[in-house]
Amino acid sequence: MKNWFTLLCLAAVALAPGCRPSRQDQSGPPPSGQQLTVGVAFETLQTEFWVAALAAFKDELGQRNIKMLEAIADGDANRQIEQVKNFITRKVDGIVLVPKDAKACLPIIKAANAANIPIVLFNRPPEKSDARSVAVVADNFSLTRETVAYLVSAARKTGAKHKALIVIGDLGDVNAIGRRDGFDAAVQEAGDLIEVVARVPSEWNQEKAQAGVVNALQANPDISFLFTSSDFLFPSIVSALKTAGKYKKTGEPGHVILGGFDGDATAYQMLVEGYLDATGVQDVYFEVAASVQAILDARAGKPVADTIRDPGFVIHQGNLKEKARRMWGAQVKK
Amino acid sequence: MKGHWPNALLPALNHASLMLFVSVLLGFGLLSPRFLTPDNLLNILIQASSTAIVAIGMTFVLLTAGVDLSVGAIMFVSAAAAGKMTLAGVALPWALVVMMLIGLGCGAVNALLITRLGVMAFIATLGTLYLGRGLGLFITETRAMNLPEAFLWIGVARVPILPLRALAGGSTGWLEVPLPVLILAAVALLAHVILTRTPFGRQIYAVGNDLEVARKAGINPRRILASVYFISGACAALGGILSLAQLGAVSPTFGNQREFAAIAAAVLGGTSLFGGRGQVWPGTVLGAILIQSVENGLVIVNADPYLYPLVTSAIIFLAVLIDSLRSGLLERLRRRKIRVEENGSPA
Amino acid sequence: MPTSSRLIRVDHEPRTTNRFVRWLLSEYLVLWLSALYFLVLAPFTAGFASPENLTNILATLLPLFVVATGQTVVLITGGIDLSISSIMALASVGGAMVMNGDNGWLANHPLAVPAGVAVMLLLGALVGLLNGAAVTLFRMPPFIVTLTSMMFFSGLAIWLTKSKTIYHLPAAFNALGGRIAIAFGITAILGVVTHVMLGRSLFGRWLYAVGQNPKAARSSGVPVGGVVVAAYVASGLLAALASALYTGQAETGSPVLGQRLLLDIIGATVIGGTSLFGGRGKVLWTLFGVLFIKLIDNSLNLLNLSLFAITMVKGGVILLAALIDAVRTRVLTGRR
Amino acid sequence: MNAAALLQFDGIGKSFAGVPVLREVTFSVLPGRTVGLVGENGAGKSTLMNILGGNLQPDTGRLLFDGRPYAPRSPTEAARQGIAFIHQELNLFTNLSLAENLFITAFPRAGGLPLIARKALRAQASALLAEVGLDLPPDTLVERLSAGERQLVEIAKALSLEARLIIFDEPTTSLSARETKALFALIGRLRARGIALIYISHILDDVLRLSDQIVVLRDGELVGHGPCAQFDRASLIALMVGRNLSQGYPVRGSTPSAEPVLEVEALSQPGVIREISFTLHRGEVLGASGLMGAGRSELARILFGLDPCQRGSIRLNGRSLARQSCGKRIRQGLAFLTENRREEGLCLEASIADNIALVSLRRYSQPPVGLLKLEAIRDAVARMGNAVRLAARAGGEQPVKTLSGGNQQKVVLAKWLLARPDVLILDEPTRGIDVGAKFEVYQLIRELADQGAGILLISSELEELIGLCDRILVLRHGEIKDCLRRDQFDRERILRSALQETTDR
Repeated sequence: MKNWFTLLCLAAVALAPGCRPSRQDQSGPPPSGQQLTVGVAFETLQTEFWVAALAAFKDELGQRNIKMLEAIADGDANRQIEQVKNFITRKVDGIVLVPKDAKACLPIIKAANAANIPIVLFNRPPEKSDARSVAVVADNFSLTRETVAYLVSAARKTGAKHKALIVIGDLGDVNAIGRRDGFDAAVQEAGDLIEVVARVPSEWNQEKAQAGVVNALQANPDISFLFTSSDFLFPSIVSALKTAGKYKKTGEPGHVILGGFDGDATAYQMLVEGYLDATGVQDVYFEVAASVQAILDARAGKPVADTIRDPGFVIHQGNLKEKARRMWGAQVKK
Repeated sequence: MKGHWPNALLPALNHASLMLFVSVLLGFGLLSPRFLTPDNLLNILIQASSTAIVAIGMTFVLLTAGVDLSVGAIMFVSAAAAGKMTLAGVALPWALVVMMLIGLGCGAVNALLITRLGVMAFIATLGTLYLGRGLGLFITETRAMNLPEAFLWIGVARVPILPLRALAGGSTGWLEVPLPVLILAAVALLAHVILTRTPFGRQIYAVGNDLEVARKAGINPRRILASVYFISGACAALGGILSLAQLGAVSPTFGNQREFAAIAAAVLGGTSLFGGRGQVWPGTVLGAILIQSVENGLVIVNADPYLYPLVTSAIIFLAVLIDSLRSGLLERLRRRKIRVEENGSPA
Repeated sequence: MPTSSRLIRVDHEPRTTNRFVRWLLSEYLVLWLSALYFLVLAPFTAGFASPENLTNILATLLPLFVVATGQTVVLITGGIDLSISSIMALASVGGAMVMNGDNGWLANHPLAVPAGVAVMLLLGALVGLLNGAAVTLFRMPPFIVTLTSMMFFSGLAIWLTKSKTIYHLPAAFNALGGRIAIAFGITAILGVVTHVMLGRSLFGRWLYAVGQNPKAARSSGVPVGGVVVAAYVASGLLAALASALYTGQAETGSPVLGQRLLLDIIGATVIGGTSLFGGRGKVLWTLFGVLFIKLIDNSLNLLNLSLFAITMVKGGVILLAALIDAVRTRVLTGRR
Repeated sequence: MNAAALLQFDGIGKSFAGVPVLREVTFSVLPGRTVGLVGENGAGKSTLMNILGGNLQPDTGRLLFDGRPYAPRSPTEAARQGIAFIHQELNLFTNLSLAENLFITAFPRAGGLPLIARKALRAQASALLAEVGLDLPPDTLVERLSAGERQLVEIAKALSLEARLIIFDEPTTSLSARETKALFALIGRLRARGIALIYISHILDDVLRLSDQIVVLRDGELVGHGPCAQFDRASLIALMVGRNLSQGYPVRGSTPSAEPVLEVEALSQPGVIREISFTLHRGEVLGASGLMGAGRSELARILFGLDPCQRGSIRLNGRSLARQSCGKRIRQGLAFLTENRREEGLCLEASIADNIALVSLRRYSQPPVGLLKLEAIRDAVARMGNAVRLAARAGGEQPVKTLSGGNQQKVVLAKWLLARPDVLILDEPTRGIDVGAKFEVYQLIRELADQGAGILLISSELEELIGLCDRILVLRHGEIKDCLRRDQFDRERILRSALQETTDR
């Protein structure tokens, strides 16, 4: 009991000096300006995609003169809950959330609802529930499916049968699973043409991805069709292909049909150089703009759809020119 | 300790670790004809080289009854710095030199904390683990960096070492060995010689066995302890170089959790976590290779991705189990032997 | 040998100052540090001291404390339990499989919640039992035993769910972790019970004896093996309970629950003052350690720092605490 | 003042926290001569030696080595001067080989390289080993050596450093008779080489036998100093204790009853003991004599359930103990004071109170959850503390590791007395503790026996056995070779049956 007592005492003591200054700060949106504050809580910054997205938010909010608070949960669902609660504590005017996963965010949304703060789930949909939120999402499953479908069509043109390899992401990550399922769906339709001979779990880790691909190529030197659940793994995959001497441009003999997801700078480069056949691009700028708009609308009391779909798009040699400007990877490059 | 079965069992157990190793190789070999091909075995070596070198450094630390949790972070920091430099146009050799220096620097920090400021190794290196990761993230701006071709060259380069007649593989009529494997071999050899043939090496064992006695005997424990953390830091950096050479990119997860892989490899090789017992060759090196073989084999036989952690952990557990049984048995036998000359001091 | 000289010095040292030094330097140091940290930061950190935030801190502190308590018990025996995070994941998944409203074995059954919790605890105890058995029967190093079981059981958890997180848990269950009052109640009771267990029970004394000198303990009739196994089982149980709280908080059974908590937990325990070499440790200390870590985490988030800064500051603070501890022990031994 | 002196202590004084532990100690050590240094624990011997070894610096007075002032700041410095210590607990690296232990700081190098010249190492090592008469390959790991052999390695180490003064601190405590004999022979050879020796021991007979000069310390003061001939056992003890313990062993109150308390029948464990049978009666002190390694401690460990046993029966108060854990046996009334209190007897970090209470905790715990009656425990501990005349602060909060050997042993005794055993097995209860404490231990043993407990006393000091026991068993090679009643006691006969060839300590 003593220990709890001490703890509570500590809290009590702390309150006195603590509150005053924090008040001051919370009147932070000064009386003069209508400047709003939006809290942006990301689950991770481990890949360029998220970095780009965060940057996009900075620009978007900056242009609209909205103050931005950021918090990165570093992959910890419970820490994320804490962080968003912090936002709420600081009376932000809107919350953008990249949840650790689709369901863990429910209590967060409820908390936001309770505090009557509009909350947008960025890029990852919440589970259906009575919690009110706006989700801006690119559908991993269908976009991957589209992308792979394009790769399959490319494979058809070669006229030969293909042995396929998929690099799977972290088995604990819903996106990875969504993309894996999208891939499976697409290749099953082409069962006659594509045989999946290797599934490499990368745990979103370059080293494992690289080793895995090398080993897979070792086991099946005739692999001619490769899809990675995220473009950020390309560097290691490319080096693996190089070691096996199978890194060839499209159309060259021995070319391995390459596909990815995200549309990052590496992928853009590879497209330009003609090594990459296609990648599924999430339209970050669309998603960001939509998110911010959704928050403003909600504050203005306008009706907002509970799900805003980012159609995304498959970018490939064919449509590179016209799509490049909407490919975030291409923008980052510049 | 009933009857005589221990005496019968001991020889078996003595080579059990090796037998396990062989049986893993054979097992995968049976499952897939491609596993035991020279190319694939070479592959395993290349892929194991990085972890093996880090684990060698770790062995030095473990021998002194310490631990270095910061190796993964060290890999990350040094790699990140090197990446930035090469992207900024610095020549590869210089980048590599800087990596090694950073490795030594981190080792120095650990050494300082542990030997001068008297912080427990576990906590000290836990702290530097966080510091290192944070610093790395800062340098990389938490995004992946793609490195110039030059790095990959280290990974793929093959060095002809001896002319060969009938041996397979060498197209040029020379037996060629991939550079990473060569580096691993060199490091392993060097470490082995240091540990077994130099006063410094033997004093490491002495300190690990009993620090107080070592001090009384006139050894300077601080010097020994400090130097093992330097070594570990340098090995981490070198391991970082080899991973980089295979990846050609630095991602924010680079080197993550490598400390566990390294410790596991060392312990698989029979290194005790309580100091004073263990060796780099064959111990640690084989340990690292064993782990890598399993990972490799699982891919080769296209196993269900979900099985990976299960199989890997099971095999590590098995290896350590065997080792413990063996040492337990040795103890019993030794106790009986002693009794005759001396008061049966408790085993 | 300096023993006799030391003896003399100790004997003639006035006891009170010795006591005083101990009390000031050891027992409550970390608590004071936490308080200091809090008071210093509160003025500069928006909302750090706001009631809501303090409740947040408390809410996230509770489960961490529960699992850290288990870790403390194991550390006292001179072992270490790295498998706690995987136990949490496995229990979370297992419990959710039983309870969830969609395809749970006891979906919407009145007994779903008790059964689910029972399953979670059972899983925790089971893993703990395996750890303990391996450590005592085969005399394997705890570090490796629990390291491998960490890999194995977290892998198992992911496999069982095929990576899917499980949701639609009974509201009654979510209340466990979600309703802070309940969570607090559970944790408080646990804390007190473990505290008493360690301080004033037969088992507690045995734990310390085993940690200090297993041989002497054995020859004094302490069932060493049993005690060690019990320690790991206790750790498993507490991890499972923490998992229940977390799962309730997140309202989902997740196969990757607590994956990143491991080092935090051990760090908190050791910063509290529990020795990694056994024989020394207290629930109270662990509470302080956890409080310390949590305060830092929370404040760093509030300060709106970027990830790298957070990571680095965390490392720095851990080192700082360790340094202070090192200095403290030096002072103590110096006084001796 | 002695010009020829190799080492000269000149008015050495030292005090801790204002409490003097050495006062004006002055004596000298001649080359090729042995000085016996005796005194109770805490008399200042260790402090004096720590000063000599450079672990401590004196407050007053000075040291002269070779006529030159000598003030070592560290053990290494002392070693460099040629002063070597052979400690009670040996300072060897068990995971290294003999050779490596000998040269750990001075390996022979191969040419200019930092590599160890293995051949040279082996050669030099075996030369040294030969000098101390240890016939083992230099590659043998130390962990495989017996205590005696390790002792010899230590001495070889001293020789390798060209020591001119060697200090032996309780060297024989863990040696068998044969090994002790070898050691003494070696000491003779060392003297012949002109090496000066300081011999510290509680076994006065050894001191009297080996020394040229004897120095007696009490409470930090030099109370006796002179050629060996001036002293005998009684006078030494009188000087050390400061009072006259003319008749050393306590008088027995009662005579042992005929009622058996411990019955052992045909106890056998291959490779350890064979066909051991005896009966211990209430109030009886049964001695177990024999060389180290005769199987005495093994027998004790088996009786107590620490080691397994294949055949035979053990009955305590008529109830069989077969296949029972130590815990069970303790609850049945068995108690065992192990021979090495540091390793197996005590939790050194823990407090005196916790150590004393450990065995009996069960009795003070209440079901269901086993909460402890702390008050009751505190009282019981205090009671025991007084019973064994423990010289420690009230409350017993202080860690056991800060106590002297004697007091530590008393703590272990108190621990077992608190368990109120019917049978108490004592393995070398007085090893390495000072004379005063010794006699107090004898007292306690006696009292316990008079209260009707049966006692099995294992000891290497015949005096002790003869003084205390009602009967003495003699073991050799794990078998009982002889059993003497009190009226038959006779050193010769005991020794003869203990070893085929007749030797004496």
